[in-house]
Amino acid sequence: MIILVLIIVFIGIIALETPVMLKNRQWRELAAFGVLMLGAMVLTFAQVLGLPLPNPTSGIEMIFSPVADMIKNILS
Amino acid sequence: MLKKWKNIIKKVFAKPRNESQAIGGGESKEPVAVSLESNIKHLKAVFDRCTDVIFREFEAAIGGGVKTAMIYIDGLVNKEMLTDDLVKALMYDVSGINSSAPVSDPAGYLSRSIIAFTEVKVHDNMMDVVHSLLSGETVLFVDGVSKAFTLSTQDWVQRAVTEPATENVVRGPREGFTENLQTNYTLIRRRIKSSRLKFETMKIGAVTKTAVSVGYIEGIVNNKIVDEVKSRLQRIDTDGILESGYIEEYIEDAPMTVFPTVQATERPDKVAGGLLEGQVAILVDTTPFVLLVPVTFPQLLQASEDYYLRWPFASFIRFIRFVTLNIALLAPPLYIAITTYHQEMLPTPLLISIAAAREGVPFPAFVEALLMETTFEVLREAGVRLPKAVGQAVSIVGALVIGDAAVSAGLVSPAMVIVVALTAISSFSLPSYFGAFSLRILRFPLMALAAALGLFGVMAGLLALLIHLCSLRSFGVPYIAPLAPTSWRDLKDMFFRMPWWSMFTRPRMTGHKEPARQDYMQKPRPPRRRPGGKSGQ
Amino acid sequence: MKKEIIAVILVLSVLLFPGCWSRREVEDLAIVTAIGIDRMVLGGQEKPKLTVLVARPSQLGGQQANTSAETNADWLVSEVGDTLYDAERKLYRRSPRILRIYHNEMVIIGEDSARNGVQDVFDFLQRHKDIRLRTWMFVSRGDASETMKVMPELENMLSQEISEILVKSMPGTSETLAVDLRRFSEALVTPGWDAVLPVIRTIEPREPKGTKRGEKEAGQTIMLDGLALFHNNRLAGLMPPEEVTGFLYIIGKTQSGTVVLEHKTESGSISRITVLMSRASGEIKPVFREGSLEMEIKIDAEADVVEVQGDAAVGSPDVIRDLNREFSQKVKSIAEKSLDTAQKKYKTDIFGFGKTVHQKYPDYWREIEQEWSEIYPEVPVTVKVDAKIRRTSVIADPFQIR
Amino acid sequence: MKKDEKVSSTQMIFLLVTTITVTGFLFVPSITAQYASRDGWISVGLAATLFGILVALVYTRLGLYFPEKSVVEYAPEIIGKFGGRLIGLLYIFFFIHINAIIVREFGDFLVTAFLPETPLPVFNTVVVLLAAFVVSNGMEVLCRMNQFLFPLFVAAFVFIVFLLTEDVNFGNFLPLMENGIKPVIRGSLVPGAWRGEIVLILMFLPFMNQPREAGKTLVGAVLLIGFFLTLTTATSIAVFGPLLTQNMVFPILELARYVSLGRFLERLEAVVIIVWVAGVTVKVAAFYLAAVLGTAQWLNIKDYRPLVYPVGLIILVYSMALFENSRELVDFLATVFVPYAYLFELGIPMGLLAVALVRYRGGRKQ
Repeated sequence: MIILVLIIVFIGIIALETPVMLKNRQWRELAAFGVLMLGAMVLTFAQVLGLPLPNPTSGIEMIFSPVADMIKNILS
Repeated sequence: MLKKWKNIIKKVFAKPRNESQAIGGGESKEPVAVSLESNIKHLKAVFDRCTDVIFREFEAAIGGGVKTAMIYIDGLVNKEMLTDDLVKALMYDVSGINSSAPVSDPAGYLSRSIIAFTEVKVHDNMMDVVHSLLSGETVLFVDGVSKAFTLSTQDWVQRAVTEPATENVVRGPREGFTENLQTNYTLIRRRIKSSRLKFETMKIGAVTKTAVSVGYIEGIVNNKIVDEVKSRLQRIDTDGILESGYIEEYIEDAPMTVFPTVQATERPDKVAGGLLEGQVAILVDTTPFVLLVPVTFPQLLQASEDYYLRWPFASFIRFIRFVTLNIALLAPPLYIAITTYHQEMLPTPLLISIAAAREGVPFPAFVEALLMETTFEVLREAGVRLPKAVGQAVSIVGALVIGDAAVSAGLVSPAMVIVVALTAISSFSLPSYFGAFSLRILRFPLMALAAALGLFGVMAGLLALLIHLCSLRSFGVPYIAPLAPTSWRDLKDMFFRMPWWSMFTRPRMTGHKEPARQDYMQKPRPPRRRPGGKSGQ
Repeated sequence: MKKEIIAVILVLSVLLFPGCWSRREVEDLAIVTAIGIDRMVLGGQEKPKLTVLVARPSQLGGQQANTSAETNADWLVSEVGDTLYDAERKLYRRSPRILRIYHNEMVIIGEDSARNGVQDVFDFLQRHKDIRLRTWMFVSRGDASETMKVMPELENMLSQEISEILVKSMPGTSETLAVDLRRFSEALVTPGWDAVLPVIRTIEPREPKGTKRGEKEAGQTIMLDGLALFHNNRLAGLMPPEEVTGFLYIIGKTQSGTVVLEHKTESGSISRITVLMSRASGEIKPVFREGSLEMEIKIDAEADVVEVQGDAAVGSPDVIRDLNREFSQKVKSIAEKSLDTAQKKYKTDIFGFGKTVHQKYPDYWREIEQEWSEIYPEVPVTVKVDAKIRRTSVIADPFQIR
Repeated sequence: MKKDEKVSSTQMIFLLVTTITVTGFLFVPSITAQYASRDGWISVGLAATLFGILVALVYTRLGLYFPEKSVVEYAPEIIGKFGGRLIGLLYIFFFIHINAIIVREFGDFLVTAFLPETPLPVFNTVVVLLAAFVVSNGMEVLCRMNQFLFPLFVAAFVFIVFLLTEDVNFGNFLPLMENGIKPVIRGSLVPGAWRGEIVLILMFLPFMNQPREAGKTLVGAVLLIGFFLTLTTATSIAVFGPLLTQNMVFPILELARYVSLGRFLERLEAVVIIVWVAGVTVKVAAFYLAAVLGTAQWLNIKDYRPLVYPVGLIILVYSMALFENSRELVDFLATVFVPYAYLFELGIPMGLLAVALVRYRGGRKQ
């Protein structure tokens, strides 16, 4: 059900955006749009289907938590 | 594929129109013939089966009797004037000049000496003749003269200048525009006696040839806006313009919005005021509604009366108007949102009495509101369409009866009736009838949003509305102009109406070419010494 | 522009499509106006009991409001659960409408429950989204559920009756303190400050009760009766109304209320003079005297004479001067009495002495914070009162009846 | 790129103030009170403002080397193609990530405090859609919309604070700095990171009609933000005391609920919610616009409009996937967010500025 809705939404967005770009012959824009849209669709389906998503927050936590701990130690 | 579709659409809708065909054959630039007969024949062919075109042939008492013909359209001309000033003059030669003497330049002689009309034009091709005839002038052919004289004899049945129907005032002029363009010019010109007030006229509509006039005050108005208006008007290519509403839809900036980006008014004083602030007026023949551009949303909330009342009252009224604007738009959605989602916001006793009133009402609040709002809109529409005398009575009685009966039957709760009544009265209090339209429409989606997501939905709807309003422009001017982008000095004439002597400048957006409206330091002050005071010497 | 329209339609459809999650029509709500919290032992296990008063809209407001005594204007219902929230949800089993407690005006904690500690109650009240910090708090003598059975006299609903007594009438006597959840919570969590709550109880009035004045029916009515003193999170003791006045003097919350002075006139007879408080303020100041901590309390009070029994010539400034002295003496004794009850008898720091020490001497406070509850009862307190009589109402000396 | 869109410095101040205050006033008082207790207002008011002014000066100095360009465009010019483009990419990532966090905050708050039965995706979708609507209309519309809303925010805010004056207890501020300066500084880190969100100016500077005024604009914005956040923190400490404040998730909401004017004007939390919804839409739109603009500039394409919806979808997905529960979010904000934000708000711009100072010592060749 939700997947159907999503597919409709995606088709809607693509149908809305591409004609303008095609008409104005903005190939670079079209390529950027295509890549980003593809990425967005993959992410959305992954999220909806409960597949693991690459989560930047955990990476950030890994990098920065030593710094955070250091700050905590200095200031307490 | 897109192109293909475009072509198909073009073929279907844009069939090539032949103007000469549309007007009836008189379009060929055929010169006026020397022979009277052939001229009449030509015109008779053009006006085939037009019973209201009158051909009158007679002999003029000049040059020993010349055959002449007078052609006019019955009902568009003043017949008395024709008889007295044209027919009599020609037939009896009232001028007393030697009538039998030969004339070397009959055309010049006629227009100079005989025809006692203020405005006489001489044409030498048939197309112009046909056009003049259609706009109410009388055509005079003289045998042997390859020229046609057109006399401005226009005089058709017209409405007198009356009080405008849509914008009433208590204080202020009672005149409203009429259907006659000339009268409308007069009404404006009477207010602005300046040579800088310009009117540029063009004919729009292949069949109707409606006169459309662009008025502005040179020096105050931003020339770019005038050029933009003119070019947009020239782009219009259609059969007919019957009302300024046609023009409005062809020239507005945002065709897909519910907000009017062109202001229509019946009041000459409003137009004059707009012109003085750098707006451009578009006058259309045959309608009393004059368009003003560019217009901003706050201007739709201003009545011309605001400027005639003393400023504290005017400011107070404006404040009330902002309140009613919000009520008209938001009362039903907020009622729905609060009673179905956020009951905690109501004071306890009020919540309990609403709950008591709603006990036994079968519908959810949203359906109830929808029912009442629709009923109300229907009643209002009925009230407008019915004859004036019956209309008001019917709508009031209808509202009362339906409201009362619905409550006692338990279909709706009394609280809802109060909300709907409040909304209705508030939407009537807005000065711009056409601006109030948009609120009436927008209320329904907001109600739906309120029913779906409560206050959050209302807020989301309002934000979408705000974004939309911010993105609108009217002839290059941001639609909510003095608010955002903020112009502090223009805010003087926004929520408040500051005293006249403090509004030194014209609005920044339209009148920046000549910003100063008046001199500073005009605030009335009491004289230093009172004339009758004892302290005086 | 086309895009905008599509976007608007998208928003609308997204919203309307599933829609209406939290929607409740008003007539489907059970509006809770008061909550009572008790503790009971059920099957050898201690369980909380939640009692609520629900307003009956059809009996209040609306057009056909017939408040005939046949049905109460509010509905009393209680349920026992494993926890308080559990009990609240169990109430759903008996309520045809959904319980909503955001209009709740008061929470009444049963005496037993209060004596056992309010830690769990406190979390329930704080975490519950719908309970506001401006909710009046009470401790009831006996069980809250019993207290809440009382029929109101003047108002339609019991909750209204109680809150009106608390907010509108009681300031006229200065014998109780209106405490909302915020003040209660702040006092509970702040070190060096103990909480108080007004006590609510039922009494059997001597007046006939109910609608039929002629036949005396047995009945009960509600009254506010002093304060409940907490120590940490437990109810430590009750303070009678007369002493509450002293407590209010010290914390500077006195609003009105009478003080009766005894004055010996020149003729030797004793007059009883009633004065009505018009303004009072109190200040608590910790000081170090010879290295040890002492509390200084300074009370300023102003009052008007409202009644003279006897022949004291209150019109004379000299008499007033004497009266001022007696007035100060009296205020001081009232204050000391309540100090005595709180500090010596129940050992609870309801005045926030610890808090003032913390604010003024943070370093010293850090040393003694752990032992404060032992130090507190022994802290010497000096009360200084500056009380003045300002007016004698609309007559001066009492009339001489001959 | 639509750089012909120009906004005035007042509009920029309003935009920055709304952007930062709107989430700040919800989360900052509680997080600050956890570290600095009753001295939270000093943390927010003085320490964080000083930090804000520092970063403002850095941005101004840096931005004025290239008043027509954004950081994504000029970073390669300063430190070379590869490093510059990497920095650009990092900023795009930062904007998208922060935006996802904001959207998550928005949804979490509404679910917690407002419509608990409504699923989170609904709120997130609505706000992202509204923001997409704004972004596709461009910078001018964003600023205009905010300019319209800003007085309403201030009015609502002042209204709530004003109605609470009766309940304010200044004794709650005593004793000042009981445990020395350290907790105060610790408490200032999070509000400082919030203040640093004026990093948006690195993207928006080219839109200013008078870039020379950027310095004044930024400092003005920082001071105004400081005023609002300090007032919020101070009010909630003065009304509830530090101990209640630090246990509350949203002290400002409790403040609004606590307002009572004559027992009939009560339960004003809806005011907070309305302000919050409008403000967050502005904030999300601002970061969204920065992200989309950055992406367009990085990919060197002229019209950013086609990127609006894909980027919005990514933001939406991550707003739901980033955190498991509401406490994870607050914990992230209180700890890891600080160094993470400081890197982008202070670290990278400082580095760029240092290189620029050395390279363009004699003035930049135009």
